[in-house]
Amino acid sequence: MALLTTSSFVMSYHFRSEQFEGPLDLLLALIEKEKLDITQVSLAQVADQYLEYIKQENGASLENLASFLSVAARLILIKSRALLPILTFSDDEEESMDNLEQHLRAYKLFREAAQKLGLLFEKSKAAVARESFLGTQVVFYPPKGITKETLREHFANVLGEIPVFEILPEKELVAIITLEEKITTLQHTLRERAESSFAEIISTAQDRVEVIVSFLALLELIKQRFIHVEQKKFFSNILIKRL
Amino acid sequence: MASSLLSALESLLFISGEPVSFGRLGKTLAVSEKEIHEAVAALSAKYAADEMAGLMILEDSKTVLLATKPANAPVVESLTKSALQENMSKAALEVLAIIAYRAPITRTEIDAIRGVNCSFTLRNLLLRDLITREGNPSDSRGYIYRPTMKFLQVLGMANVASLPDYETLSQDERLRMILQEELPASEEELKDTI
Amino acid sequence: MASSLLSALESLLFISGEPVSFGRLGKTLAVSEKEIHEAVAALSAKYAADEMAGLMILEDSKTVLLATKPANAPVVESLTKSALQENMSKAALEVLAIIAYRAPITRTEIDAIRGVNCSFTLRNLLLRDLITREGNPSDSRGYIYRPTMKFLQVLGMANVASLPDYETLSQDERLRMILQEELPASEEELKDTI
Repeated sequence: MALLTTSSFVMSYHFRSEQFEGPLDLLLALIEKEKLDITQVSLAQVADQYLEYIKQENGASLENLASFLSVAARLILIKSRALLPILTFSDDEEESMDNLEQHLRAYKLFREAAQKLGLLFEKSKAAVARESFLGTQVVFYPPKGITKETLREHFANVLGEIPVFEILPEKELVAIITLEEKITTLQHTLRERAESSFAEIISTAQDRVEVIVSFLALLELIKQRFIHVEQKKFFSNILIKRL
Repeated sequence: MASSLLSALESLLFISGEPVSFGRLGKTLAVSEKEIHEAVAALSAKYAADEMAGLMILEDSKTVLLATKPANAPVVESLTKSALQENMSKAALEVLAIIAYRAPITRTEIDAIRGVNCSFTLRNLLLRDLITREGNPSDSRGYIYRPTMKFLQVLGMANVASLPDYETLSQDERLRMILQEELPASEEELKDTI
Repeated sequence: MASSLLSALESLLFISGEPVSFGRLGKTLAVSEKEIHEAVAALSAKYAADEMAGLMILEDSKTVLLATKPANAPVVESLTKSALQENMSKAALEVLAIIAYRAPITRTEIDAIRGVNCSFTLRNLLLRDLITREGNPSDSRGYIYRPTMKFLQVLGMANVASLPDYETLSQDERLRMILQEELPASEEELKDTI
């Protein structure tokens, strides 16, 4: 049974070239494209397409990669539950699956509200205000007790508040690297526990995101300690047995 | 209501030009904030009922602004040779919608609803004066966001309650659940999923 | 007379801070000067007859101006005083400090440095005579801002270079970063004007 079908589904060029505002935007677009309602079943149904999109976009070009991966992990849970009813999930995991569905519904409300707002911006006419205190005489009124030092302090404060934009991508990168490191460690211990070879997957993976997404899929299941995975070769069906 | 109070209120709103708080109006006119709210509502109704009036009142929870009626925007813009037009990206519209319907709201909550980090979009909207931020009383490092009068002005709207489906969206219970959840983008959760 | 003409006239007079000529009003509203004279007379009579109105029309042979009714002068003055003479907010002091350390500076740059729109604050500083603005030679729609000489004198300085740590602070790396982010070309031009 294939958890991640990489070749069975090819998305249209149009879909790939579209810019998504984040994982929820992408997920909604997929569900709407299939004319589905927001349910666990439809989420399981579009999970592959979602993962495929992340791979095709080659990760690095996606802003908010960590957010995309976090939703990917939830989708993998949902998909594995749909495929393997024998699996049992912890309360936390059940909650995180239900939450994704709820979250998507809530996000949809605002995405629709944003579309209506966009139309309003296009067609509405403005209410114009006056410049404040027009016609008022200018009167010299310096702040009481102000000194050069006051200005220096306030200017230094302003400098301190300037956002350092590089922090954002860095933070995300750290998250991804942490993810990779953990996967490598887990890979090592799992190799002893499970019989399948993860080294093979890593060696044939096209990029880092593919490695991460593939492993997330396998690890989610292994984490249950109910299953054991085997894979004859990369891109072949993943064989899953109950332990 | 004394007609002199309405007259004085109109004078104050006219001269101020920028949004004035109900508190400051009350203090200046030596009446209670409740009376100011009533007077503002009366003036607003007077403008709305009078087809010859060219003015309208915009208000949020704290402040009031006098502005021209949207129907007159074309002549006003031709006189001032400037137009309040805004080109809005999809991201900007989403963040703006979330803030307009759910204000006051924190950045963490906005990020949570959209499932992505919104800091760039927020900065852009702040610079365009469509949203405003203030310190968050319950988190000294964070801000809370609200729509501005400029937002209402661009839409020619008296208040946010005139937005489509305002009642439903501003009250929606599902959001409370989402907002109680962890951020999908947070590092913590990513680690948990491994 | 069409009520829409009176409404449009009120809107136009409202946003003009200075007297507008009958000719310009007629042109903007696409009606004859005679009709404008009649409309102004009608609006003036409407204000006079309405005790709730706080506005009045001042006119000479060529121009018209909208103003507040004299009866409300005391409250208008009290609002103006409290708005302009109250203690300066943190935001106002920050904008003042930015202008002092970075003069001459455009509004776009001030906004970018603070990350929020500063138009109301700038207006307040102008009215308090702490800053001046002049047309921007490289952008006809914008202004450039400097501290007033009076203000520098209060601080006991002849020019901004005497501010503490002027060299280091005014050239801080973070400023260059944030200004490049928003305005790739303008910084060079600005330096040229110093």
